[in-house]
Amino acid sequence: MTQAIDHVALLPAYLAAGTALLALLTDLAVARRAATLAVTAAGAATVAVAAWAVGTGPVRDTFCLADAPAACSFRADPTSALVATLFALLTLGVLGLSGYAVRGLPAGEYCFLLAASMTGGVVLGYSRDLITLVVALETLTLPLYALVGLRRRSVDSAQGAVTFFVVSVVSVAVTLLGAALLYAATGAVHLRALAAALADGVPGELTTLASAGAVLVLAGLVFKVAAVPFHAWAPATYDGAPLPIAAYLSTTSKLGGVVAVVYVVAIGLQPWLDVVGPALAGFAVLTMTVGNLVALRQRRMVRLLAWSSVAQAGYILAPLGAFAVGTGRTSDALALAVTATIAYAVFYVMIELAAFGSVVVLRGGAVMPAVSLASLDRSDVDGGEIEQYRGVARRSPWVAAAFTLALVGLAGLPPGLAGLFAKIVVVRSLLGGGAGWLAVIVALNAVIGLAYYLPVAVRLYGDRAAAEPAAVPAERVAGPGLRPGWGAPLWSGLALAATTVVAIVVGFAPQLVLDAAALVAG
Amino acid sequence: MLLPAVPFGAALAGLLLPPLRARAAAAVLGIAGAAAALLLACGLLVALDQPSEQSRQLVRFGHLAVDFGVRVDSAALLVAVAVGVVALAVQVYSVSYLDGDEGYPAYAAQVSLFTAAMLLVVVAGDLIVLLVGWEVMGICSYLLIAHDRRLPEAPGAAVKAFLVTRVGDVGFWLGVILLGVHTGSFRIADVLAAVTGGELSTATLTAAGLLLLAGVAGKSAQFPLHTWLPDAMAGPTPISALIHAATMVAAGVYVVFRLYPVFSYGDGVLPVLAVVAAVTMLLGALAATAADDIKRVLAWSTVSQLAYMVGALAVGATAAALFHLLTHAAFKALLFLAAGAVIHAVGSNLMSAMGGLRRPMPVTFWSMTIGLGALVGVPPLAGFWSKDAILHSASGGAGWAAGLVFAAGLATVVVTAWYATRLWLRTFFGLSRSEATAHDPPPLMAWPVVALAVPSGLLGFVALSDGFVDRLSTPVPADWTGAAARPDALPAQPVLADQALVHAGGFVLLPLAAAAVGIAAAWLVWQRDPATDPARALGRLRPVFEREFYLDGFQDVLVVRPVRALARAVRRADESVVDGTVEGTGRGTVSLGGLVARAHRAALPRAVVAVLAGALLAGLAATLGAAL
Amino acid sequence: MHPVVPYVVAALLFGIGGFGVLRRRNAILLLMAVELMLNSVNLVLVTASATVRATLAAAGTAAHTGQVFVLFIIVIAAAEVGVGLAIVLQLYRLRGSAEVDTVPLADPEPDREPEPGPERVVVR
Amino acid sequence: MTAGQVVLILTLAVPAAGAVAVPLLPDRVARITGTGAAGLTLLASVLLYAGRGGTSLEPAAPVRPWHSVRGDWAPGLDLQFHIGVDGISYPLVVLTALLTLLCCGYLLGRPDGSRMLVALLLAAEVGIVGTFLALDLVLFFVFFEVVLLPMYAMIAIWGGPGRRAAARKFVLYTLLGSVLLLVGVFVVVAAAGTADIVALTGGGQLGRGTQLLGFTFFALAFAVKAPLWPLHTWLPDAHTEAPTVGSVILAGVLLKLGTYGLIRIGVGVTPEGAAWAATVLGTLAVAAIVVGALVCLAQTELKRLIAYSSVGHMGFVLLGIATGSAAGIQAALIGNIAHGVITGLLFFLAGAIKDRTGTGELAALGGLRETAPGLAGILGFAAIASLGLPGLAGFWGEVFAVVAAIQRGSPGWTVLGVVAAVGAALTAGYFLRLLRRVTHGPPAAVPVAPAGLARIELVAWAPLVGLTLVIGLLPVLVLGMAYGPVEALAVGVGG
Amino acid sequence: MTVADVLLLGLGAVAVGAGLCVVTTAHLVRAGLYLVVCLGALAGMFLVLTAELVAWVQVLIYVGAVVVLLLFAVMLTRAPIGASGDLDRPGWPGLLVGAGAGLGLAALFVDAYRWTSVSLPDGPDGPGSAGVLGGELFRSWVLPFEVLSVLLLAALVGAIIVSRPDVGASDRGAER
Repeated sequence: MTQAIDHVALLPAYLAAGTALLALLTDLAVARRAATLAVTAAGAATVAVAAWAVGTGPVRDTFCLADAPAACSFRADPTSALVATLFALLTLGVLGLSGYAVRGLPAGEYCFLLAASMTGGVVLGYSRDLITLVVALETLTLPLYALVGLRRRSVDSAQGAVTFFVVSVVSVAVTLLGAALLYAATGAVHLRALAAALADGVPGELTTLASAGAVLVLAGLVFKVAAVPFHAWAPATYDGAPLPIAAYLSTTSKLGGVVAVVYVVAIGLQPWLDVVGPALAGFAVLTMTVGNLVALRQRRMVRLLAWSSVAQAGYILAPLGAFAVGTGRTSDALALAVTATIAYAVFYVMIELAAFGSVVVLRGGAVMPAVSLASLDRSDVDGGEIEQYRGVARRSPWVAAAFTLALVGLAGLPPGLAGLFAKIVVVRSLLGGGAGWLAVIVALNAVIGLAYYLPVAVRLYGDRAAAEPAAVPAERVAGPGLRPGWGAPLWSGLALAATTVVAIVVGFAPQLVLDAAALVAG
Repeated sequence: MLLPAVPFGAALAGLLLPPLRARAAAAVLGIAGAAAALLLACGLLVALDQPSEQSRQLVRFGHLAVDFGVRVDSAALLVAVAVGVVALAVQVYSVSYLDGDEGYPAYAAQVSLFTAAMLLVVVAGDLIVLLVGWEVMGICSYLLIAHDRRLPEAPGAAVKAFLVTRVGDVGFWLGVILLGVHTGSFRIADVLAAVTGGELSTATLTAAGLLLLAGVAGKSAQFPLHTWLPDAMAGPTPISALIHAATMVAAGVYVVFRLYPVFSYGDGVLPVLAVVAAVTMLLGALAATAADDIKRVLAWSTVSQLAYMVGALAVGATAAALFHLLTHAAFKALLFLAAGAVIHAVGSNLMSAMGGLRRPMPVTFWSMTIGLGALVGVPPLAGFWSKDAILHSASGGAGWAAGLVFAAGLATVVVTAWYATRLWLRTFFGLSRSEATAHDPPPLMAWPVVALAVPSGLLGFVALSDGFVDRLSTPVPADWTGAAARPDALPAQPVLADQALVHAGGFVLLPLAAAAVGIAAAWLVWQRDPATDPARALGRLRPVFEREFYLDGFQDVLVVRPVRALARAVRRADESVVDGTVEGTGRGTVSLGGLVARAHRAALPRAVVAVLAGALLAGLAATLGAAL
Repeated sequence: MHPVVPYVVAALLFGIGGFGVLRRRNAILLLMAVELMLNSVNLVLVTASATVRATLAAAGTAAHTGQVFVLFIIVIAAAEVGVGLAIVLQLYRLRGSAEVDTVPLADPEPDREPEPGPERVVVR
Repeated sequence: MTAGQVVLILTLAVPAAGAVAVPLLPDRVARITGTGAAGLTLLASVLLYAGRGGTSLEPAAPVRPWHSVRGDWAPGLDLQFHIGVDGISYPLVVLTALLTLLCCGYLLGRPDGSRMLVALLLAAEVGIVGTFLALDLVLFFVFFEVVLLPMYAMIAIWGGPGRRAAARKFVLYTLLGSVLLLVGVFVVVAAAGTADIVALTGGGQLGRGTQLLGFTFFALAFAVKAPLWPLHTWLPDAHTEAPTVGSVILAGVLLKLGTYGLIRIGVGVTPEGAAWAATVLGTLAVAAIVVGALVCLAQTELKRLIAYSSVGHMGFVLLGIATGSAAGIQAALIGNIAHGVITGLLFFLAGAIKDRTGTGELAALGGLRETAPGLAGILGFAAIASLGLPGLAGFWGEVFAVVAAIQRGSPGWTVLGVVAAVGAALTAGYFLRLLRRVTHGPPAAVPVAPAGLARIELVAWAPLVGLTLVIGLLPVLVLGMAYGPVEALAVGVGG
Repeated sequence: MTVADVLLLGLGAVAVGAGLCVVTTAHLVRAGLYLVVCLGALAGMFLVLTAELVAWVQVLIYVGAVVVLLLFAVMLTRAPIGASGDLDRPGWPGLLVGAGAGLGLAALFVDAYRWTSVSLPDGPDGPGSAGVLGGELFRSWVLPFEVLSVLLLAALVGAIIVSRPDVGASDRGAER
């Protein structure tokens, strides 16, 4: 019988893929960098609206198994809508930030790859079975291999790409092995069917197989979030990649990892959480501590942000780990933990985008003193040393203010209310779930976190030591052929402003995020 | 209620309002305040027949209330009058004594503040208010001692004075709190009722008594805490007269007088009092014999006279003690003011620079003679009556304590006579050793001296009138009922009843003889060689007395230096240990971060190893976990 | 047929693949080792799809899922090898050598001392 | 919305608006608007007293706020915007408003005062007043954290030579404290289900175990904030390096957050915990008094000495709280206000001396009486008030803390009381040593630039001097309104 | 031990041997050839396990395209034809983890399946035939299939712009 495909549910996925193709076509037809950017951005916006619209509608399921209708591989419920909208908005944000970088890169292909990655993300949001999950994750990650290596004249970028590629491939192999073992033990690939199979007991001898499979799947997925044993790739890749791509990596691809982990743990392996729990809790604690400790010693800006995002991943995993390790494993405790994770992820993603946005705008504009004249090509600008950011506030106070707000938000202190409420959500869920010790560890890590966020923020307002060369005047850097064009500063500034405003609004009304995240229990 | 308020208002006005800082205005304000207080006290003394009490609640801490209470009775008023008189005299005297000093306005205000505080202590109805007055007096004495800018050792003396009294005050605080806590209220009437009513255990009473005693010893410069008084002479002389002769030092005696049941009910407190009194009497007198500075001689004599009063209290002769307090206030203030005049004229404190002032300064000479006479106890003068009353009650008292006080008293009479004559002779007789032309002090300074000479002369006769005795009796709280309930605990009680202050008969001769012996001895020694200091007769003992039995040195070594060393040690410990741990944790975390960062400074394969090893370990853990 | 045989073969292949990945210095050989690991996963899946159809009655229609999964994995692996080789060649072009263990993870120079000297902060 | 509620909201809204507006305006105008905002806040806080009858929500409730505003902010986080003022928090709010107004005024008169500093002052004021008014545990935590960064910026940007390290230590230490508070708050909220202080006071819903655990976290957090002895090492550095205005706010009001928190939440929400930890807290408080006094004796720098004196004074306040009796808590309350006023004045003076002579070292100073008589006079007054002279504000807090300790009756507590009294004597010791070094004695070589007192300085200090005297003579002003709530709290702890 | 078992064992042995050679050989090109042998053996095992379509796809894509690609890469990086010594890093970490993983998994499987035997499925036109799989694929797995197309396109575009630095970067000239 022909499968009744619910095309309305698939609309966002279609639109996303359409945007990708459109990007290529416009680049072919119009061949103007700004036009391609604009089209892709419009596409991303439409996807966001569509996903949100579909989300408000009734829950739609397609591609369901014949015999077990509950186990469908594509489910458009409010959670998926939230995730898909987030992916679209983040891609929109990153596109905005690419104003500077795209001048040195092939705009058409750049936009296409970003749109393809967005498609992977959107499909990931809706996927409810292992195969679609893995495929979507791959579609999300593969374009990033190319994008990371896009700064074709710098060795760092090539090295970053290779690191990212090799570690990612190995992790995918581990995930697939885990999925294979689970399939071998339970014969189910759909998450809900898997949960049912696990719930009514796997035949005696296959239990060890299933548990090994579960943990291996988790290990592979947790690689995406850059949890500690699998985090070594993150700093090198972020530093090597062009700035907007580093932003994309630390926000969107991390969100993808979180969503995947949440779906697999919350829906798929729910009956077996006592097996998976200790591993998750261990990952969370290790990630937090190592992330924060190493970040203390970083000299380069993007590497510091990379290590801080590793630490933040620890905070994101903490509620899930606490729930699994904690005592009361009732369903509402699970809802509490999942809501906390998603809420923290949403807060984190926004603040991180604002942080990277500020770095992009600061590095892009002629504010930095040590922008080497040789590489006139704006795309080659990397995160640079933290020392180069000294005294930036005098030249561009608003951007420096946004950056400070973002840093303080990441540290979780009041002016950055979003960060503060994120910390409160995590501690509340930890103590609600009975894992008091984990709450104390999160608390101590927050203190270490501030120890490295604050010096950076203060250096923005530090005064320029006389010895350093004065800032290269803006017009000389632009050079004849490289007119900044109306696109670059306007787009990036707009994107940064939008993200900061959203961060502030959410800061004052955290309940919006909490309501959206609360729907995830489904 | 008004009594302490008036000088307090004057003090505040003088201290704060800048327009009034002009000299004349300040002087007028000071004198007016003192005079008003005196008039009020006299008025009340005359009008009042039975003790009146009013109080208004100030604040309530939990169920312990503190109320601003005033309790006025005859004894209090008498002391108030004395304070008023001396304060007025000092205010007038210092107008001319400090005519060159630009700090005068502040000085005058501080004196009025001091008078207010003293009056507050005298009429206080509540222990906490008493404590307030007590401490404000301490601070005023600190401010006034340090008043003289030119004198280098003045600030040090002021700090020493305040700190030593403050150590005593700690005991006073604790005593007051102990009493307040156990009786449930700070009102003196309630406390006394509770004490006599037997609600407090004797142990608490003894503890409270001893603690209060510490405070009194501090304030009235008794044995362990007396070292500050001689140094306090660094302050201007009128201040020494007011604070360190008449009022503040007497306050301690007055407080014991006021809270007498507490001391008498606590067993073992009175004997301690007696011992302290005896020791201080002798100590003060002997140290005075060797002192060369005229003001230090008077200071040591104050210490020993106070010991007399404390001794009287120890043997239960409260009325005699109070009577001696009044007379002592009068003649000691007189002596100080006169000494001030002499110093003013000669320009130096040391007796070795004086001599032969009899003719150039007749007024000062005669007033000084009356004062010294009263101090020694020459019959017609006030000192004789009060000292005789104390010695009589001491001799009549039961127990070894009274005997000790009597013996010490007699010995001190001899020594007092000796140093008084020595001072008298060295200052006014023999050839003048000072080059300055001595002359009588200006009228403004002379009148107060003369004014004070009158009471030190005639006060003795007042004691003869019978009405005087019952006024001095211990303030019988109106609701003091349960006296009969504890007959055995009231040894001192019967003595109080027939407090005949004046009694003729053989007994009077003994102290007179002792005085005569003292005077004769001093005269003989001086006669042989008028130029040198009779103190040389003491021979080897002289340096010992001069250095005041090295007590000051002991105090410095035993208390001051160890505290300072402890402070340095604690500071070093606090900064290195406590701060060290905090800084240490900070540095530790950063270096740990460095360690972990170095572990990451490797090539790509280490990352892949981490991934695979991590997966392997997780898998193993899970399988082993599931298998178990 | 006894499923344990192909399973053990797959396990050994995975082990060898892992060993190859960690031992080889040249990036391309490393990719070959990764291919080995992916193929071993394919083998597990195919064997599982065979055994699952027989033993677990419940997964009736899902019997072929294993093989569908294998198809997808093969396609993904192919795509990844394509991009992977492009990246390795770029590294080769820029660095002259495709050696994996010369790719640094952290920035080489020593980490900064915690706090540079106090400097005056100027804020209008 | 009764008038009371409007005024209540204004006390928070006006400084917030000021903090936002001031950086945007040109320099001079900005500072004037800032001072205006601070003045308005003071007016609003004073007006709170009117209509005290107020809406007593639940007559039986131990905490009866005079006015209270309640609104939902983030139910997902148990966070309600529930603020209200009552007898315990009212004096502290007025003190904060007054000190901020004086600081803004002080900056107005000075040439180097910058508008950013005024903005930060107003921001800190929002945090502090918010904490005092918060009647919801999570809201208390949020405002508790709002204070952190403005103070850091104040010290780090306008501070003395070693300000960077001092500011960093201050912010990290205090953040550790406030993060422990967060954990404590959610230990209680998770157990009780609600975060509303009015409902939670008295510890009704909480089991003994939760109360003990909760109190341990609260005690640690607040011990860091009101420096209890072992956790105090951030205070001297922060005070020495902070600008004059910063140290006034830091000493005057920031320390009170800790003690107020201990009273309102430590004793209020988890009374059994407070009773259980009373002796430990008492011993540490007395240790703080003695160590504070001893270290001051050996101190060589003026502001550091005043900082350590704060450690000593807060020791008395914490001793009062530790006793848990009504008398003790009232002694703590008046001790708080007195310390705020007197140490605020002391820091103003220390700042003035440092501006004039350029150094804080006691060895270099001397003979201030000759060179700047006015300044020396006020410094003498402040030092005497601070050493606890009866008749001035400092006395009541100290004596009745000792009374409360002795009232507990057990020999241990009596020993604590006695040691505290000895500590008070030591306090007198180091303050007089300070006076002898700074004011008395021959004038030192260091030139004292403007000898006389500037008009602005007089205006800034007069209220503080007046308040010290008035509170000293009429303590009922501060304690009158606190009898009811304190009795309720004490009953909880069985005091 | 049925015929299938014997075949599986034989092909398994070949695959494992070839795998080992791939990993240990010092000759770059020879490693590629061993890989071909290993994948071919695997394809054979798939056939035995009645997964016919998968076997052909394996042969077609892996052996045909992927290995050829790898050999091209070897050629492009001008690797020496003969033996080259420096191909391997210190072996012990690899040995440890590889052996651990391999033996661990093997133990896991042995423990899970012991020596149970399973009858190979023999549906009407072969269980793993193209028809059945195609039906299955296009019934419930259409979405991943479509997403794969995007993935492949992205891989193509990515590979092109990464490997050719001149494409798209020529902005120094006129605004492209």
